[in-house]
Amino acid sequence: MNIENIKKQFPIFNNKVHNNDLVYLDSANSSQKPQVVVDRIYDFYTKEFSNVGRSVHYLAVAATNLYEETRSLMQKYINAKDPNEIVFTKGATEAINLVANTFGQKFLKEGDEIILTELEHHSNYVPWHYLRRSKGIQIKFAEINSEGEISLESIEKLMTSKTKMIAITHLSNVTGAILPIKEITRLAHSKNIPVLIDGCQGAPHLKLDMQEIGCDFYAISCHKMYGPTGLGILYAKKKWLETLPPYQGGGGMISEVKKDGITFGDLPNKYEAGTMATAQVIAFAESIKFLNQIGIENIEKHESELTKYGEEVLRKNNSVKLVGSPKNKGSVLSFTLDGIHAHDIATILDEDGVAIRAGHHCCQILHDKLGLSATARASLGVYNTKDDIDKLNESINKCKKIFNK
Amino acid sequence: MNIENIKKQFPIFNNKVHNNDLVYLDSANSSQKPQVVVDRIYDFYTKEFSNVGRSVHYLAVAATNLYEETRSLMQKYINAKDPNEIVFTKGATEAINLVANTFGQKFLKEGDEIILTELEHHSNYVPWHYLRRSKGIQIKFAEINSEGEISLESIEKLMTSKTKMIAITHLSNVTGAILPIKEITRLAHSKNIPVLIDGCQGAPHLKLDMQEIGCDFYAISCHKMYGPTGLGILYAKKKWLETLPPYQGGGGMISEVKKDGITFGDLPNKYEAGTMATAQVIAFAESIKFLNQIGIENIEKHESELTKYGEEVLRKNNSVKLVGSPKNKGSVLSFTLDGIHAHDIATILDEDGVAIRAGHHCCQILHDKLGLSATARASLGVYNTKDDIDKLNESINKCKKIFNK
Amino acid sequence: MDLKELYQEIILDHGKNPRNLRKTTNFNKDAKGHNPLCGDKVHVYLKLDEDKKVQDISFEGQGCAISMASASIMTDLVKGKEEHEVKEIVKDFLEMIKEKDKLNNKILEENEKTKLMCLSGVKKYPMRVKCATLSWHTLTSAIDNTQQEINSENID
Amino acid sequence: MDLKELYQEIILDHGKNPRNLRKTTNFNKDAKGHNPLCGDKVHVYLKLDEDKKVQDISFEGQGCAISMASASIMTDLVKGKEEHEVKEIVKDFLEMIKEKDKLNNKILEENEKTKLMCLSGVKKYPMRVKCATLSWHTLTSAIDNTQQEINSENID
Ligand SMILES: Cc1ncc(COP(=O)(O)O)c(C=O)c1O
Ligand SMILES: Cc1ncc(COP(=O)(O)O)c(C=O)c1O
Repeated sequence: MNIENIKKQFPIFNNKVHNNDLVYLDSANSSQKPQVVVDRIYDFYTKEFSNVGRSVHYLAVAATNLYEETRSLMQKYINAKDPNEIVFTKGATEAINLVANTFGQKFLKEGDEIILTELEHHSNYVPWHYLRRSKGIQIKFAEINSEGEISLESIEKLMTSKTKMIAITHLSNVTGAILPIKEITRLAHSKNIPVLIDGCQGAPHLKLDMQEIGCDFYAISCHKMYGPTGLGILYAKKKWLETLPPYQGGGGMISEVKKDGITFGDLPNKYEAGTMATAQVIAFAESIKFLNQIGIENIEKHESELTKYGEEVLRKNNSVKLVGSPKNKGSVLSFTLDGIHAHDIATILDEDGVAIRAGHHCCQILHDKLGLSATARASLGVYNTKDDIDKLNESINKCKKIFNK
Repeated sequence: MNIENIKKQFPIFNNKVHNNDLVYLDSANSSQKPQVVVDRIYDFYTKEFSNVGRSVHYLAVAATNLYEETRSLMQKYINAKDPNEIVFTKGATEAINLVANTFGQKFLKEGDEIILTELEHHSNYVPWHYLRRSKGIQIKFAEINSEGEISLESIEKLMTSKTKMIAITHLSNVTGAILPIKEITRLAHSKNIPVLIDGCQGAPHLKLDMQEIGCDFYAISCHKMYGPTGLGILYAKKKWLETLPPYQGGGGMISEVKKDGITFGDLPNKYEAGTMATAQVIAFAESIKFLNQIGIENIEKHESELTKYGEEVLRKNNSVKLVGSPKNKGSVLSFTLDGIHAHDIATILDEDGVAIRAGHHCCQILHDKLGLSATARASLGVYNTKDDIDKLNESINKCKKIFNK
Repeated sequence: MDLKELYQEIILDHGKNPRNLRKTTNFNKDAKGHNPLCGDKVHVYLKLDEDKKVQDISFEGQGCAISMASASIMTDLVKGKEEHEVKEIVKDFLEMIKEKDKLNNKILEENEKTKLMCLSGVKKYPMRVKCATLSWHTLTSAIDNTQQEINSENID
Repeated sequence: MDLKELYQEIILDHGKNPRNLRKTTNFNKDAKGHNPLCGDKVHVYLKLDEDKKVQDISFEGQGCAISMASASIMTDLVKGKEEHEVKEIVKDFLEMIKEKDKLNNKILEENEKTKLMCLSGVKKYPMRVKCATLSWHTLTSAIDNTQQEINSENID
């Protein structure tokens, strides 16, 4: 597959926005979907639909096999040891809630400490905050440096004998900083501290190898990975899924149910209570195949070139200030414009068909730290091109003109 | 819309199963999807896709409006007082977990009692069981009578001053019994006890009026309501959503986030953490419109006639034993066949394209009570016809022949 | 083009140099407003005299050009008005932004109304309406002394 | 037609009148198996003599024709065999059900193999394979004394 022509695989780009071509620079929020994924959903619903795992009729058997096929594909995609280490959730947010809740129930007590970073998305803070309220644990935030990066040292500094979990993002959705998650995991494990990676921004853009990273948990948003909405994935080492208590309770995750007690099913059912997002799981197989066909190395290369180009272009544009300048940077370009608020920028860009996001991007702690109430963010996907960056820049210039800058 | 031709709106019926027409009798498990719903998903992903609520660009604004439109449509469909009483969840199972977890956190303590019934699906038992373990509450089961019904009295008998919640199904997914939920709610409210209705089987088949029923919570599975998988709805009275703590934590549900504390957003965001099932919510609007176009009264009438016809046909077939004979019965026909196990029945029926479910249907307590390890279940949807029932009966006769009965 | 209507000269001017962006000394009423989606915040201070006339009004906060301009113009226009008049102006403004073509109140002068109508460009930008109305809802809250922070998620 | 292969006369016979459906007195090994999806349950009892030969084997449980017939045939065939032979038969059977065309063990007689091959009709019914293998996995568990209840969800 030629990466230059990838845009053609995404039907959304056949449409106009305010009579302009769509320049979609909001992929960190959610990515667009390739034709194969949408077709799969369509075909599944119109030709093959059934609930999985419960009935023995033809459609149910076929659906169950397809459902489990996605689990195996995902296992291979992230090089997990066992397919049962892949748990389907409603989203990355649920994945992190699942870990915080069950790990907290079983292993945390008053005074225990959790290390997060100042880069964390609210989804990797609020669930831990609940444990602060209910269990009296402490939350420590590793601080960013002046480039908007998190160093190994900033985390090491916070580790004590009371540290029970390190929960950090793989790739910041604001500064684009890629964290040294392998090194952090090594360090944490040397002190027997488990590590959760919020992989929402890592998974769509970087090559993943769970066994090499070695982390205990890795949370993924399928809708940011060219997949359907309403689906996430929790990767968790088998030992954890075996040890932790179940999360939600319902059909499909039990073994025996009596009036006075319940025994729970084994993996992977234990964590998949109730009817799952069947169609979405089955269609997500196409997202993985799509990524495999292009090759994640090619995606990394393409996006990294684009990011560099974007940094160059925006740096040259006076009055644009990039937020963070990490050495190891993923495909996010957050910026401010002197004297023009991010929301005004977003509205003006939108008129040209340039879709970006403005606000705190669910990272209020980081924005407080940076002294910014809002930033503008252009984030890239596999379908973006240099032309998109140029259009972004042109529209930024239009903002400046409107605001007489 | 002519109910006789409804099958034509469901593309799945253009396909063959084992070279036979599909006779789909597994709608209590999950319903098939009308063309309009599948088309909506397709169009949304290919022409309009964006995440909701977060960005100010054109696609995001449009998606957000569509998303909220479904909320309003659903509010009207079930006659809730306020659109913010509609919370989107991953499924009915999550909806019930949400209530049990947050209500339990805030209001339950050791010795408190919850009343369920012997008809409950595991999804309306396991979440309460968690509270038995964590909080030491008691769970009492209202007993079925010989018809497989739950009477007002069987619940009244269990009510004490310690009863803190009554959580019951609207329509049993095994016996088909429709519970007197309005009367139960009146009784419960007279003692200040809130009521949760598991409406998974009620919502697709019965006219709903939340203000008339008066219940505090009502849980719905959208995939059983001709909607997409991966989506459920919790209806909850506003006073509860305002009073109860949040459930999952993440982006979108907060107000202010600081390192030392968090304040939560208001309704409806408080209970919709992280990226929601955007496409599914938007497509579900078409399911509601589809139901509205036929008219729920017409659906009730059609299905009730079919159920009666099915009961007649199966009663005439000697060696078939219907499970339960409630006076007020929804579109479920569970049965056993003398000397033939439910799984064998399901396999043999499947060969003729007749899709039913065999097992305990996530109701082990009920099956224990009935002394049955498994039952066969034919469940109806709007697309079923008398012809489907006849084919079911023919295939049952084939079972008997194979087993020399 | 709609953008020109949204970002009129007067809006840009008030957005850049907001009037009354300070804290009234000896204020006797105040309220905070917050838009959790974009992080915009506003704090409105009111000083009513014995006759319930607005002796001074000011605001603190940060936000986009629309929200700053809106707060700035609002504070300018209600200064010197009586409390019940302020309420009427607020009501009229919110109705105009939501659905009506023009302002109907008999309190403001024509040139004042023209100024306020500059904010009507926001109607074409539904996601931005909250930027324009946050300070107005917050003013109501201050007058009514509800002590409840206005959260723009819940207003429409 | 596949159904005829699945429900052969011999399966129906064993399903209806399962052999060894009882509890061995003085058993020295046992294990339970359970299929949470359909509720099938089986409890296998073994009595091995000093030479580790199967002196008696029996089972209790309930399930579909396939699972009852499978347990019935299994208990019939392994009676009198030595423990290591039993293990080989189990392995061979499970491999056959999963992928192989025929049974390769040298322990069973040809007519015994033919009997066992009657269960191979299940191959065309993936959801029913577990019905046929539950008692076999449970037998392994009894021999190995793992004390762990076999949950058919986790076997394939
Ligand atoms: C009565 C009843 N309650 C709860 C559920 C669970 O619903 P879901 O699996 O969609 O979460 C179901 C369906 O499986 C049901 O039939
Ligand atoms: C870094 C990061 N973490 C967590 C999330 C939450 O993911 P979701 O909304 O899909 O649950 C997001 C995306 O919104 C994100 O960018």
